[in-house]
Amino acid sequence: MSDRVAIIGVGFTSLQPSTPHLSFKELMFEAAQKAYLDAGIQPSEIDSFVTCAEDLNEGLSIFDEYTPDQLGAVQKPMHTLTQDGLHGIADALMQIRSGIAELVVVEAHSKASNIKTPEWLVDYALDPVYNRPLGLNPHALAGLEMNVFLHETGIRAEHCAQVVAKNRSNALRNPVAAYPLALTPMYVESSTYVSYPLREAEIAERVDGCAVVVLADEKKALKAQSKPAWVCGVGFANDSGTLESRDWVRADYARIAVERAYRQASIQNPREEIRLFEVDDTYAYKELQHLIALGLFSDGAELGRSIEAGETKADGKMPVNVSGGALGMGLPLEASGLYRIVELVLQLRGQAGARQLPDVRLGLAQSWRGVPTTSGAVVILGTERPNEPA
Amino acid sequence: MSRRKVAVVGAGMTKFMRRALETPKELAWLAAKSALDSAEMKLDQIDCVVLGSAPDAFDGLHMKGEYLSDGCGGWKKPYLRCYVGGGTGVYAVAQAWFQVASGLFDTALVVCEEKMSSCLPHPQAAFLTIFDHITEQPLKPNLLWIFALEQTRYMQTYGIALEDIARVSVKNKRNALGHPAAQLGADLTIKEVLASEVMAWPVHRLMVSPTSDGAAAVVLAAEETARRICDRPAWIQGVGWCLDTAYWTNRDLAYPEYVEKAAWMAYRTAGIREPRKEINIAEPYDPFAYKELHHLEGLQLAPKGQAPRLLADGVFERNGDLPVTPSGGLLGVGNPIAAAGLMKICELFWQLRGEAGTRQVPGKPERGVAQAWGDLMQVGTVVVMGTKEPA
Amino acid sequence: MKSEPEPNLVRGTPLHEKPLRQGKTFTITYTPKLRYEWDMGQAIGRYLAELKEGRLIARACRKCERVMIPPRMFCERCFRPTDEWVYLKDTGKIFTFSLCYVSWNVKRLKQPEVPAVIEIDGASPGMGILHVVKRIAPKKVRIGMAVQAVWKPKPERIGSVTDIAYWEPIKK
Amino acid sequence: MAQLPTKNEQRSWPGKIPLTSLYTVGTGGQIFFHALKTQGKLIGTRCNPCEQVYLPARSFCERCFAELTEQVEVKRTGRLVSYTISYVDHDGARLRRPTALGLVQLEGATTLILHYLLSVDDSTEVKIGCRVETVIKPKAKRIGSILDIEGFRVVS
Repeated sequence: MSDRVAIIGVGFTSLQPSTPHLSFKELMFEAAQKAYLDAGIQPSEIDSFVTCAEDLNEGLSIFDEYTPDQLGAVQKPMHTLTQDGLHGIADALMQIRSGIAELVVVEAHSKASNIKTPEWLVDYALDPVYNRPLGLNPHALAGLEMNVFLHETGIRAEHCAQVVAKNRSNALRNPVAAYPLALTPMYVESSTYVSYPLREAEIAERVDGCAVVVLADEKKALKAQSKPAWVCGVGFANDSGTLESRDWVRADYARIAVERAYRQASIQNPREEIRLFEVDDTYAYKELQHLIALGLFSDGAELGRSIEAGETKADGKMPVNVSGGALGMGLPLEASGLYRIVELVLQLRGQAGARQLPDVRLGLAQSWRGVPTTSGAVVILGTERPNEPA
Repeated sequence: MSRRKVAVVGAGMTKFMRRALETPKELAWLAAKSALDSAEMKLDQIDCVVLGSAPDAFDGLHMKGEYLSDGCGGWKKPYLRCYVGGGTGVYAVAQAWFQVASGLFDTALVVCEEKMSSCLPHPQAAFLTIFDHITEQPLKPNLLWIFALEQTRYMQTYGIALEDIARVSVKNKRNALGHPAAQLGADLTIKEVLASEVMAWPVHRLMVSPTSDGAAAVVLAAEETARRICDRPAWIQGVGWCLDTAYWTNRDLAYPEYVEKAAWMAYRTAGIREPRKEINIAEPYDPFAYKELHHLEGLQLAPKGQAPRLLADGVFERNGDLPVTPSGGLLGVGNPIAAAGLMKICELFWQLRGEAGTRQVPGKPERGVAQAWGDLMQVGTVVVMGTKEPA
Repeated sequence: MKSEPEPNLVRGTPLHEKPLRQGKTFTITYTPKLRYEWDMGQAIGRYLAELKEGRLIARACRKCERVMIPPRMFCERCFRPTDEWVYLKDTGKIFTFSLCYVSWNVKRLKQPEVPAVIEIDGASPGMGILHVVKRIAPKKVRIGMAVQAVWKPKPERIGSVTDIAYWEPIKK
Repeated sequence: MAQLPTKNEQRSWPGKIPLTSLYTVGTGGQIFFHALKTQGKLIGTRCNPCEQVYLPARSFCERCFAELTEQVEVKRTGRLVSYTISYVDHDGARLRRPTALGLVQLEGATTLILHYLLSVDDSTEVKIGCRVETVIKPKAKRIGSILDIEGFRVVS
């Protein structure tokens, strides 16, 4: 039984627009082998496994059937969450703190390239009575949200374009990223509208990949071969599942999730205390909406000034998405959050190569599950064993 | 803070129906509201919400957990949807148990919902897509195949007669006659069960649970809260779950090892050494008649191959030595997949509190076990509940 | 505390087919367009390629000494890569079977299909695949019966499990 | 170790989810669509403690879980909360004529409603905050669907 929980190993494949040489099982096997090697453990030592997956992203019903073999989880406790990998981290933490497990593995992957009708699939997630009959391309929901977000906060389209330029440029220094590109905001502003005011270049492209994360209780973490990344805070929340009554300006799911995470991590002033932020940027404006929801900026005006001053760039005062984010790395569906965790762990360990930031002691990862959802999670990791358990 | 004791303090469910007027959200709300009412609690006293629901293909919604969130009470709350196929209904309680036991949350609302009637041409058709997409789906299998293949193996290995399996249908459908939510309660004879048409030999129609729409819900609370708000909490004494290989055609199907492992995980926590002596009431998963027997053996409540004999001897009747499926089970009450599993937890709650009305088993049961099963005959999920606080 | 739910407290509105047909109940019918092209990967890619050639192939793990079919690039027991490809015979034994009178979309069949798990000769004991048995009176099918693959003619084979048309009993 | 497939080998397996879905509109939906179809009215339900009027009518309040029985007729006019102009279809192809969509708060409702913005082809023709009016199809064409509403028209 342990109150403190740490990440002691990560394994991941590079992110690719397609991975035709590997089945999803083979992709998972690769990431799992790397994670167990990194953690210095055998799968027989693992008490419990969590996969984050959605049936119809896989094209298989009851997908959890196909999860145990390639992770070494046969005849072990294993379950699926139909949520982002960060929800999986929260789940693992709760298992360990309840005393039911000491070593838990969280897996999430994407074979997005195998989905031949991705927009039709998202369409199938819309309310069948009130929304789906309109026959709208689901990106239109992002267009609607972006428009009212810009209108209410005073954030401008140029700021969104700067997010794209920043994140894709950051990805140049991340070897796993699928969409690195040195580009200027001009490039984004000349891209075509998908759903006004949302432009094509502001939408993260789906990619394939798999990430596996090993979490351990305090006793095991202190004996681990790598420097543990302590879980200092977790939070997850939903707003309404109904479009008609959810909040369209504020990302309330992120605000509720982060409040819990900050409380657990005893963080009073996140901007000063947290060194790097890996924030959902499925659409460029989402990064900005999320930064406000995370309490890092009081309003759009302050955020706008900060962007103009370059503060969220890799060499700025508060780097956001040094990994390249979803715009630069690509969007590996449920694995999105775990790739952000991977980035935090590498940065905390000082293993982030060309994009290593100096003096990283605390980092935050945040996820959102895409349209039409209002589901998100937050995880805060640190190098120091927390005084108060998360 | 470390592990805390957790109890079920409220339970509720909808009718189980062939086709419901209500939307999936409304079904979830009806059950959740009923569970909250039974605990005399309001939604704002709930710290987190756990949804259990089986394939999205039934309700006809991609990411159906996200769609269902407001129906489950997840509005601006921590909300998760957990999933282990047919094992989900019982697993969801294990999920909520560790969420509360961890100290992160004081109360949890667990909701399981399924609206299978949304699926055309027939809900069973959705099951084609549970098979391996490349090595099995081209053969156009259906769900009956795997059940029948497993039942054949079970019968052959232990020399079990079909009459002994039909007896499960008779018992459970009769037990369901007293259940206000039941879809298929009936007073039948073994002969009538065997006279129903063969679906997939050795499986006859009356040995198969129906497809259903419905929802069930329970409220969990940490020890201090449970003692404060509830006069007779049903304590969760142990939880267990286990997932076997997906390569089901490589496995011995006669005995569910994954159920045994899940059961021992739960029994260890509950401090149970001799399950047959220490458990008063069982709600094993019975989507098909033979599965109840199979699972009783996996749960260590009958020796391998001996469950049929104990059933014939009357041990598992409502007034028997070990009442099994007094609710009426999936065969009698209905089978809206995840909701059916959670219905078994609801039944234990009512039975342990002496509130099961005409279904009440005699002798004031002190401890019960509920179990569900799923995937490609692969998942065992187990919850042990009792009137005594766990040590 | 309320006691066990009264019948009227267990809510829900069963809907019968008649009001549905009469249009008193509003409904929406929708057919999703959900298409996939699943990557076969190394193990299943080779498996299907060999089926096209009329051969069954398995993977072996040197550590647990199992020969596994369907093949996989990892051993789920040892959690290590499997080591080599092994050709198997196209004969085997019925491990379990059913006589199924219902199609996948729940249409009644006059003649039952005989789905079976077939333990393949040359693979480790208990290693079977799902397939169908034909050319035998359903009542005569037994566990342990020796069967042989009946392949589709070569030009009709596409690299699929259905390149084996069915399995039939081996005549003695 | 593994042999990579040769160039001519098939590497992917095509398939689909071969289903159709039949949805009921539910007890809340029955109220809304019945009024819309037979009377051309927009009916919501009120939750007094939460100060919410849900449109379309719902059977329960998502905030407090109360059963909602008080029906409220909502006005056809309202305010445009947001809009978008969608240029692509579900297959990613450019639409010949873009679709304008509006998120509208009708007077008397606290929730929003999503529908088409009629006669809008260009973002310059419309502003957030402008007044809109709900256009409902003639009775003969109404079937009890969200498409019984034609959309919203900007009121100048």
